[in-house]
Amino acid sequence: MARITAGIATSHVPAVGAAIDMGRTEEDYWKPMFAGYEFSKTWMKDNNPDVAIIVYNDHASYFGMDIIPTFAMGIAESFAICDEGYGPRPVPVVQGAPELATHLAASLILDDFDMTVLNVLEVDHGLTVPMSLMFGTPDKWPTKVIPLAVNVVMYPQPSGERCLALGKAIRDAVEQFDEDLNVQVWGTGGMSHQIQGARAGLINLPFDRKFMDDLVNQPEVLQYKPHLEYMIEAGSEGVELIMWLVMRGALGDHVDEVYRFNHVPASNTSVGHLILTPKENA
Amino acid sequence: MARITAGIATSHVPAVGAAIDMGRTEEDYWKPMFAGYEFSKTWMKDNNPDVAIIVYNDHASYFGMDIIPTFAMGIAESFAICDEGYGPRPVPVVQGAPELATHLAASLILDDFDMTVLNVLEVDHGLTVPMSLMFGTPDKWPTKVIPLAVNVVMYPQPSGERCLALGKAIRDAVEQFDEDLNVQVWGTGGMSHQIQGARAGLINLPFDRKFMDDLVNQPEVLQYKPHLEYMIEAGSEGVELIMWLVMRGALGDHVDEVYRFNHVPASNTSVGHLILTPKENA
Amino acid sequence: MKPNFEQFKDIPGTTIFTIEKTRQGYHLNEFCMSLRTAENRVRFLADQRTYLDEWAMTEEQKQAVLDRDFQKMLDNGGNVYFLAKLFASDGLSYVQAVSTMTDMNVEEYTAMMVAGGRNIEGWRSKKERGEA
Amino acid sequence: MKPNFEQFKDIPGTTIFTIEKTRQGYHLNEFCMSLRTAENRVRFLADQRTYLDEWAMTEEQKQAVLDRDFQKMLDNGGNVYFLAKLFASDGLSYVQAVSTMTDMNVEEYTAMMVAGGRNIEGWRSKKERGEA
Ligand SMILES: [Fe+3]
Ligand SMILES: [Fe+3]
Repeated sequence: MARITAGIATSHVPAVGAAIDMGRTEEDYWKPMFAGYEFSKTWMKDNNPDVAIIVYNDHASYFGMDIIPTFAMGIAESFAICDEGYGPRPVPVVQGAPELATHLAASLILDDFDMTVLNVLEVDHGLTVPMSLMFGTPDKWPTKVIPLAVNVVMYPQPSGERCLALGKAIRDAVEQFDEDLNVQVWGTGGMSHQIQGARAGLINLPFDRKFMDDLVNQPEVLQYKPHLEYMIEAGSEGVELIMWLVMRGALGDHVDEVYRFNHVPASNTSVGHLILTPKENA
Repeated sequence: MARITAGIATSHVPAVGAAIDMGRTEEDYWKPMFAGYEFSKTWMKDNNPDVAIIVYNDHASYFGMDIIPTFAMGIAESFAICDEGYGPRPVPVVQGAPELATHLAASLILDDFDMTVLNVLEVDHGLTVPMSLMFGTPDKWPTKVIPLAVNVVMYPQPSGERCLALGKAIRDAVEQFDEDLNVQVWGTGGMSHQIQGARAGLINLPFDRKFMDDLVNQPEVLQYKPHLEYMIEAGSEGVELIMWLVMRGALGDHVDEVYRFNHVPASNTSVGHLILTPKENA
Repeated sequence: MKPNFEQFKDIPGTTIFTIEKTRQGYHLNEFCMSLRTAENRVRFLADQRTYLDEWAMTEEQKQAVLDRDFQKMLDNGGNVYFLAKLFASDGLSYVQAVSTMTDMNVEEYTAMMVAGGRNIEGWRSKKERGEA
Repeated sequence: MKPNFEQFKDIPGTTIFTIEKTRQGYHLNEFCMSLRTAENRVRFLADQRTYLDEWAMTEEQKQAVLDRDFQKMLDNGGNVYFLAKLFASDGLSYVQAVSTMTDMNVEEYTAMMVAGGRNIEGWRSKKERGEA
């Protein structure tokens, strides 16, 4: 049977993608941030999953105004890279995992998650920047991907409870898949940032650190944090952190913290990163 | 406050729309079927709602293969008529109810229904044929409409429990809307029919009648009927009946049966129709 | 809950359109969707082969379209609501197209429907019918 | 649960993009989405007014685009992820564009970020700031 072997959390700042694509990772501004992912790239080489379920949000790159799904899952063979206005990032096409994805989407609908099923999807920096951070710049991505797009841009976003519950349902569904696969779940976005209005540039490192602590140790408390609190304390775009709850829900009650990294700033954003593994026999 | 004053259930056979559009309603084949809706047209004149929430399914007319939402709600000002291959039906454009619709979609997401929000939607026979049956052929539809599209075409469809629960949440949300509006909920599709394969033409009138009885009197039992049972007993397309459960959930525990009509056939389909009102003080 | 794609296989003369079939039938169904505009219907009917070759369909899917073999289209991932755009382009009604998938001609099929439709007795299970 | 569109109004210098704003900002944001292709970016930059007149935007929305007044675009239903397609067309980074909505220039804004970002103290509530 398939099993979830790890959860990854990471910010998905577009400027980080641009820094990689333009070869600026050694510049003074960027070097400390990329240094924080060196451990992770090595760890990933030793723990490369067959499939990564990447929970992310589209930033008006594929979905526009016409149709706004709360939860959408990509079940296609592959996913092209969006042009977000700068031309598409020069990264490999993302390979899908149609068999696990159809099983997963179907399982979730049967568990009363009202999924939107995508036979076509182009993915933006929300999904590709985490891949670049964890895999570097290979010619071909070393893992297959199931994109899970969450609406975090438009209020109302799905509740914290709903996101944690979705993660738990993903865990159950993966364990019911007959093929023997090593599956990771990635939660992307955050941490504190605000990229609009007179309050732009807001960073709240104490909030970010407490969020990481709670995510590791007591996610059941975190699920009741009102979205208004994220918006006030972590900036209007900080509400992206609810996507980390989906990842956490997929890991079971107790986890080991393999790695943690924090850095301010990347562009307008506080960068946070965790590698978690489900605790054995828990 | 807004309130739900009635529920309408009716089949939405495309040939019925064609018969209306081509002026064939007086032909021997069609006359008895249309006669069954005479009561309803008169009743609607006396009970015209400000807004009808029409639960229907798209038949590969607007949504294709690319994106398949489980539950999608149209919040636009108006909805154009699909070309389903014969040219668009010559009926008026459907007027939306953006204020109630945004309130409703937002409420449902806050209640952990993972809605897809539609700022653009074209509607097909699933929505327009019920309107023609209830309103005849006016120059302008006499009510505003909130389309609620349910995936019933692709397995897995949402469960019966989920559909009934969605109806209940719609009821709660409508009652929390501040404007004083008369709102109906329509459940469309069904009854028994199969339009593909060697078993095409299947009709099961005893099933249809029992379904109507249960829908009126004990919907809480009906919600556990497996979709497989609909497919076997009511034909592969009979599973559309789960949309009637959404309507029923929106009416509260007890209802009065104002009207019932049954007719076989319309094209490949068993036609069923109910008008229900919430029981006072129940 | 684990999806059960096998549960439908005992229903006689019936193809249930599953999420798995959206992968198999993707290009066939998208071709059908393209016939929702009058321009495309005209262009398709004027030169069917050329139009079909614009789609990444299998040869079997294309041949089934050319033959208007709706059962074969179902077998290859088609769904009847998509296929409806094809038979609508031909000016056929649902009854005319649907009846071709049965062992009746359209007159016999229509007569069956007027007489109350296909009786479910004997049509619940392949096993029951000795087909499985 | 009744949606609460008022709850965000006390956050200073912040516009929360709600489902209601998807109605108000529809055409403005769709215009921005159109800039996801190089052809459209070239065409827009060559003659901005003509390109904008192809969209059913309000005059205020069009003028805000011409002025690159991102705050005014937000006030008129714009969302920053849509607006990003506009400032990307101009070759601006997020920091360059975002800083224009603050009372700092880009150097000051960048310096603030490098120093740890905008401190939340004093930025939690309009009431607290005496703005409401
Ligand atoms: Fe993001
Ligand atoms: Fe239907």
